[in-house]
Amino acid sequence: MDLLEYQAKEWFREMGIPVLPSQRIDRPSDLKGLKIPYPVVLKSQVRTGGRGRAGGVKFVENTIDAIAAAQTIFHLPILGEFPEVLLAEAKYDAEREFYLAVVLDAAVRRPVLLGSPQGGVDVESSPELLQQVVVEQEFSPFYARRLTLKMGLTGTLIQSVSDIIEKMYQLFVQKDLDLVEINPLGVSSLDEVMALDGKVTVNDRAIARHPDIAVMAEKKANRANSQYPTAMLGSWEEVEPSGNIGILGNGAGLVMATLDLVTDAGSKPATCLNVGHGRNLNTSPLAFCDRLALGLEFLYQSKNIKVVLVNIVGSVPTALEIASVITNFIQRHEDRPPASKTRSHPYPGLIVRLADLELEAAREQLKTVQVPLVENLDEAVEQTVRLAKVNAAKR
Amino acid sequence: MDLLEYQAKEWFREMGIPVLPSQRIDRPSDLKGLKIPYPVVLKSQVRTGGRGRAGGVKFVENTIDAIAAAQTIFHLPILGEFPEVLLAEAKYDAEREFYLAVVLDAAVRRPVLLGSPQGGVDVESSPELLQQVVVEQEFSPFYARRLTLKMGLTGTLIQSVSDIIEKMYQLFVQKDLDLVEINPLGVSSLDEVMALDGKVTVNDRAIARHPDIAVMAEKKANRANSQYPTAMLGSWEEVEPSGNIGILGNGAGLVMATLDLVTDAGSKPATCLNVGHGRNLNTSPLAFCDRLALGLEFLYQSKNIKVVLVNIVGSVPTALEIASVITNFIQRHEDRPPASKTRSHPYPGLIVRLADLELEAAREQLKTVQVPLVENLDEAVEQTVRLAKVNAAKR
Amino acid sequence: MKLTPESKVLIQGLYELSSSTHAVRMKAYGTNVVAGINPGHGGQTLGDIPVFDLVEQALAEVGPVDTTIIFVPPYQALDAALEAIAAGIKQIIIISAGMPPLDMVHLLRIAEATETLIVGPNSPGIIVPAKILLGTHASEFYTPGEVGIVSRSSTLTYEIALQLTTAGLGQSIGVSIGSDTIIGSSFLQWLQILDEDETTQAIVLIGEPGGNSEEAAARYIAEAIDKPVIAYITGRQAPAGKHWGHTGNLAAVVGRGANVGTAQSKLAAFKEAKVAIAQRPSEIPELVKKALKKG
Amino acid sequence: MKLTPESKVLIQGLYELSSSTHAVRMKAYGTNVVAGINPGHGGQTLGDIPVFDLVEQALAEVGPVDTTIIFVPPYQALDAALEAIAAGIKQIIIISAGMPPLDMVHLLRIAEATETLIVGPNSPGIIVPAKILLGTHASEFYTPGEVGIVSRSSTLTYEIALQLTTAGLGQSIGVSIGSDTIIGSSFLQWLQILDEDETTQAIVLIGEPGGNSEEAAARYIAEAIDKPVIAYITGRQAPAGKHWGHTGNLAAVVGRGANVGTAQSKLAAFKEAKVAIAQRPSEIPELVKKALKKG
Repeated sequence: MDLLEYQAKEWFREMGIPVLPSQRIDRPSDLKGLKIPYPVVLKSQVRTGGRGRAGGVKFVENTIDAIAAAQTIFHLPILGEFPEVLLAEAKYDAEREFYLAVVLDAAVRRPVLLGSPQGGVDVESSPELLQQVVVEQEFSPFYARRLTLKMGLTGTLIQSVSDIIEKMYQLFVQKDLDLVEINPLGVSSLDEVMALDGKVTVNDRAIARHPDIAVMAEKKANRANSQYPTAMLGSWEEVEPSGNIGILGNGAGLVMATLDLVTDAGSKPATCLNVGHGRNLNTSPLAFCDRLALGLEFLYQSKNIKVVLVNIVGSVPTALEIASVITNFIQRHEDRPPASKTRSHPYPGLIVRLADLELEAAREQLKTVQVPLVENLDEAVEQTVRLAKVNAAKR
Repeated sequence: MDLLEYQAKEWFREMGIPVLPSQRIDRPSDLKGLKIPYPVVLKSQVRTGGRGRAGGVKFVENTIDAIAAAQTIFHLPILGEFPEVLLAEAKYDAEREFYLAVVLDAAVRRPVLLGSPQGGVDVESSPELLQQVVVEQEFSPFYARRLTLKMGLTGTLIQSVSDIIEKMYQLFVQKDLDLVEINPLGVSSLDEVMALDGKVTVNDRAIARHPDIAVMAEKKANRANSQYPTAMLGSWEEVEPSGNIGILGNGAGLVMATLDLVTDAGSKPATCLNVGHGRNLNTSPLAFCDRLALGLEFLYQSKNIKVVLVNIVGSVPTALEIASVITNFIQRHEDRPPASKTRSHPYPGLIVRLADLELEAAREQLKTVQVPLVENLDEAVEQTVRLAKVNAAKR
Repeated sequence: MKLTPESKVLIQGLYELSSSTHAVRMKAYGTNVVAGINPGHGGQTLGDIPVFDLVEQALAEVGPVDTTIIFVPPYQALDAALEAIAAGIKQIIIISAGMPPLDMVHLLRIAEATETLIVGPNSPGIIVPAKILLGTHASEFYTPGEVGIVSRSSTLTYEIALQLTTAGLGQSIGVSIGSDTIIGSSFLQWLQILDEDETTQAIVLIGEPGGNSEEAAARYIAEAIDKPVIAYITGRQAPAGKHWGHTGNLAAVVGRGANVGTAQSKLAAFKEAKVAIAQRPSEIPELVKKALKKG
Repeated sequence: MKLTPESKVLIQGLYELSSSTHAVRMKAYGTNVVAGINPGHGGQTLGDIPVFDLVEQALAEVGPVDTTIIFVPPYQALDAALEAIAAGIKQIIIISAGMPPLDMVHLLRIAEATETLIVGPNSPGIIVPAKILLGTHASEFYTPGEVGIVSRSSTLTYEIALQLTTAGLGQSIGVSIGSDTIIGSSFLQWLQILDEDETTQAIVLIGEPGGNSEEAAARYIAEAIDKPVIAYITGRQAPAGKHWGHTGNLAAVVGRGANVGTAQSKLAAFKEAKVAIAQRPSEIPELVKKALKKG
C-alpha cells in the first residue's frame, strides 16, 4: 500500500526526520485558517508520479491566490487520479538536493540503502551516481555512514545524512515497509537537511499486524468504495476492459498460464480471478468452496464477460465437491432470473476444467446443468475461445 | 531507577499486558471522583517491599471508608518512605497466582526469563519452583513457551502466559530495563490472566536515550530535592551518618579500597565521593579539576566531617594541576570565612595523597596552604585517622 | 539435502487449517512423520502422530529430526522456524502463506549463519515421487521417473507434473521454491541439486513475472548445468504489475530498469542462455522427450 | 590474544574527550597506532596518525588491524564495535563508560558468533609493560616483570601496579576487564591467558562487590590454575548496595540469595578455593614474594 506524501511526512515527523511546517487541506476554504506564513507550496496528494509537470504543485503568496490554486488542483486529475486532499507546505531554499531510499531487494534478500548526490527530478537522468549499500546483517548506523561516503559526502553532512538514513531504516523495520524514499532531501547553504518529498510503501502482508496501518488501509478501501469483498475472495485483476472472457483458477501461476493460453488463442480475457487459498491475505479466510461460489458470482456480475473458464487443479476439495458448488450456483441463478435493474445481459457461458484422479462423478454432476467438464487444458481453452466467439456474435 | 507500581502498570497497559482498571490518587479527596466501582483496593505507592504486611494496602467498600483509609496510608511510612500517591484499583478474584520476571543476568550475560507457578508472597518460600530460561540468541516467543512448560502450565495457559512474557520482554528491550516483574500474575477460574502487581527497574545508563524516561527521572530527582549537583560531581554515597571522615578519590575501586583501609584503622568515614570520570553518567561532564573542586566543597559543607582524605592516582591532570586546584580551594575559603548562617563549624582538616611520577612541585604548591602531601597510601590513611581523632577531641 | 523415505519429519502447526489433512496424506505417502507441534495440545495424538507443545520436547522423545514442515499462521512462522533452528533442525519447509518479507530477512540472516536450508515460504514443498512427500503437493499427478521440476508456483507445478505423467514421463523430484519477494532456497540451489542428482536426466524450470531469479537461473544454466533444461515462463500476457497476489515484484524505485521482473525479460534471458523454452505447458513433454533423445 | 609491539592498532573516536591525549601516549609507549576513525574528519592527521571516516576505509589503506580501541560516546559504542567486527577486527577494547547493558548483550551475541574478543566496556584496557599499551592505563606505574594483574578497576589497578613496582616486582600484563554488569572478557579468560603466558609467574586478581565473577574465578583457580594467585577484594566495609557508580550488581529479584555480590561472599569463595588473600594493597607485594619463593 502506497501512502500519500502528507501521511509519509507525518511518519517522518514522528521519527525525527526533519520536514517543513505543513498543513493538510481538505477543501479550498481550509486555506483561510492556514497557520504557515506565505509563501506556501500547495501540492496535490496523489499516488502517481509527475504531479509537478502535470500542474499539481503551485507556489502561492496570499490567501486569495491560494484558494484559487487549490480549486484548480482539486479539479486536476493526475494520470486519472483526483486528489482527496492537498498539502500546504512552507517554502524551502535548497542549495543541493539528494536522493535517499531504503528498499527491500529480492535478489540479495536484504534491505538495501540507496543514495545519490543528485536528487529531485535529476535522479533518473544520472543513474551512474546512484549508490547502494546492502544491509547484510542487522542494521547498525555504520551502514548509513558507508552510504554517505559512497555518495561523496564529507564533513558534518556525513553525520546528518547518516542520521536521516538511520531513521528511515527504523521506520522501514518498525512499519514493515517495502520502500521508504526521500526525494529530494534538501540541503541548505548551511548544510542543514530537510525531507522535501517522501514516498512510503507498506508491505501488504504486514498491514494486519500494525493496528495503525490497518486503520489507514481500511479507510483507503472504503474510499475506493469497492463493490466486492475482494479480500475475502482472493486476488482479482481487470486485465483488459474490452475483453469478454473471465478466468477463475486456483493459484497465481495457473491463472497466468491460462491467461496466456487464452490470449495466444486470439481471445481477450477481461478479468482473471485467483481463488487459491495460498494468497488469501485475509486473516479469517473463507473455505475454498465459498470463495469459488463468490468468485463465480463476481464474474457473472460483469456485463462484458461472455464466457467464464474455471480451471482448478488438485485442490483440497475433490472434483465432485467443486462440481457441486458450480451446479448449485447455476441452479440458484436459473431459479431467480436477473431483475432488469441489476442485470440487463444474459449469463455468460461456462467451461469447467478440473484435474483430479476421479472425474466421472463430477462430470455427471455438471451434466445436470449442461456444463461441460473438460480434462485437457488446451482443449478447455479452445472451447472457451470458440464459445466466446459464438456468444459475441449472438449479440 | 525503580518505577512505582502505577507507573509500571501504565507501561503494562501500553504494551497490552492486562491490568485492572485503576486510578491514581494524589490526595484523599480524589476518591470522591473515583470512576472504579467499589469494592476497591487502595495501595501505597512506595518503592520498598512488604507494604501489605506494613498496612499499606487496604480494601474499601465505599467513599467514606476509602477517604479514611487513604488518609491513614498517606501518613504511614513504609521502611521510612511516605507515599506521594496511592493507587485505587478494582478487586480481582485470582484462583491461582504466578510469578513472572525478565531480568538481566550478569553471569550468563543475557536476559533471563523467570517464572514460578507459586507467585504472590509464597514465591520466596518455594525457591525450588522458580524456573528460568536464558534468552541465548535474539528473543523469539518460543523462549517464553519454554518457560511456561518448565512452570508446568498446560492447555490455553501456555499461550496466554507466553503472550504476557513476550510483552514483558518487548518492554524490557524497548525501555532498556534491568528488571520487569509481575508478582502476582492472577489466574482466574476461567484461566484468564491479570497482572496484579508489577515492578520495573530502568537501567540508569540508558535513561538519557529515552526522552520519556528522562522526564520521569528528572521529576523524581526534583522531588528528592537534592541539594548537590551530584550527577555533575560524580558518584557519592553517605556511608555512616555518625562518621567523621570524608573520602574523595578517582575511581570506585580506589575509593572503596580507601574506605576499607580507614575503617580497618578504626575510624568511621561519613561520606565517600568518586570524582573519577569513568562513572560520570552526565552527558556533558565537567572537567576533572572542576569535579575535584566541587567535590571538596561538597565535603566541606558537611558538619560532621572532621578530616577529608583526598586520594588521587594517575589521573590525566598532573599532580601539580591537582595541587593547584586544592590550593586555590583552600585560599578561597580562607579569604571568605564561613558566614554563621551557612556554617557553624570549622573547616575539616585535609590530607592529600597523590600518586604520580613527579610530586615535588605539587608538594611545594600544597605547602603554601599548609596541606601535607603523602605519597604512601597506608601512611595517608594513618595520618587521616590520627588527625580525625585529634579534631574530634578538640570539640 | 536429505530426501530419503527414512528421513524423520516434524510438522509444526499440526492443527492449523488443512495441515492435519496434509499430515495424514504425507504419512499415507510413506513420509516418516514422527511428531507434530501445537502449543497447548501436547500429549494428544493425531492418527498415530504424537503431538508436543515444543519442538525440543518432541526431539527429546523422537530423537533428531531431518526436516520440519511449518503450517503455522504467517505471523508465527518466523518464531516456529527459529524454534526449529534452536533445536538443531537443518531443513525447514514453510508452507504458510502471507509471511511479511522482513520476517524472512531476519530468518535468512540466522539460517545462513547456522547453515539451515529454508524452502518457501508459501511453498507446497518437495516431492520425490513414490518415495517422500514433504509438503502439500498433489501427489496423485506425479509418477517416479527422470524429470526434475523446479518452480515458483504450486498448482501450475501439479499441472505440469500431470502433463509429464500423461506423456509417460515420470519425475525425479518436484520442488516449488515459492514466489514471495523473499524466499529461502533459490532456483540456483535447486538447479545444482538436480544437476548432481543421479536419477534426474532433464530439468523443467517453471518461472513467472516478478523478481529477477529466472534471469539469474538462465545465466547459471549457461555456465554450470550440464543436463538439459526446459524453461516455461507464465504471465507473458499479464499486464505489467498484475500478478494475482504473487508479490515477487520489486518495489518501484529509482535505478531499477522498467523491464525488471517481466516475463519478457525472463524469456530473453533464457533465449540468450540457449535454454529450450516451452510456449505452453503441453509443449513441455515434447521438449523433454527431444532433449532426452539427444542426451 | 595478540599483544606484541608489532600489533596494528586502530582508535575509534580519536577526537572524543581525552582520547587524542591517550592516542599520543600509546604511540609514545611504542604501540603501533596505525589509524584513527572519526566520521567527518577523514583525511586529517593527529600527530602522524591518519584519520578516516570509516573503519573499512582505514583498513583499505593500512591493511588488516589486530586491535581497535573504542573511545566513542557510550550510546555509539555498540555501532563502533559492530563496524569493527564487520571489517574483520578480532580484538576490541571498549574504553567508553556508560554503555547500556542491553547494547552489550547485543554485541556479545555477535562477538561470540564471530569469535571476537571484547575487553570492557568502561575499561582502561591492557598494558604489557615496556611493550604495548592498549588503552588508558597510567603506564608510569608499571615496570616489566613476572606478575600478571587482572582487575575490574582502573585507578586501583594502577595503585597496585605502583605498590608492586615500588617493591621491585615488575608486571607481565596488566588488564582491567571493567566492572559493568555486562562485560566482554572475563576473569576466567584472563586467568587462562596468564596461566599460559610464559613470562607470568604469579597472578594478582583484584575484585570488588557486584556480580559473581570473583566467585566463579575462585572456583576456576582451584580447578585449573597452576600458578600462584593472590586475591584482593575491595569494598569489604562498603555498605550493601553502595558502589560509587560501579553497576556490577544484579537487579534484586526473587530466587537470588541476599548475599550475592558482596565482598564477603567473594572473600569466602577465595578462602574456600585456598587462594591467598591480601587484606590491603600494601600486603600484595609481600604475598607475591612469598608465593614466588615457594614456586
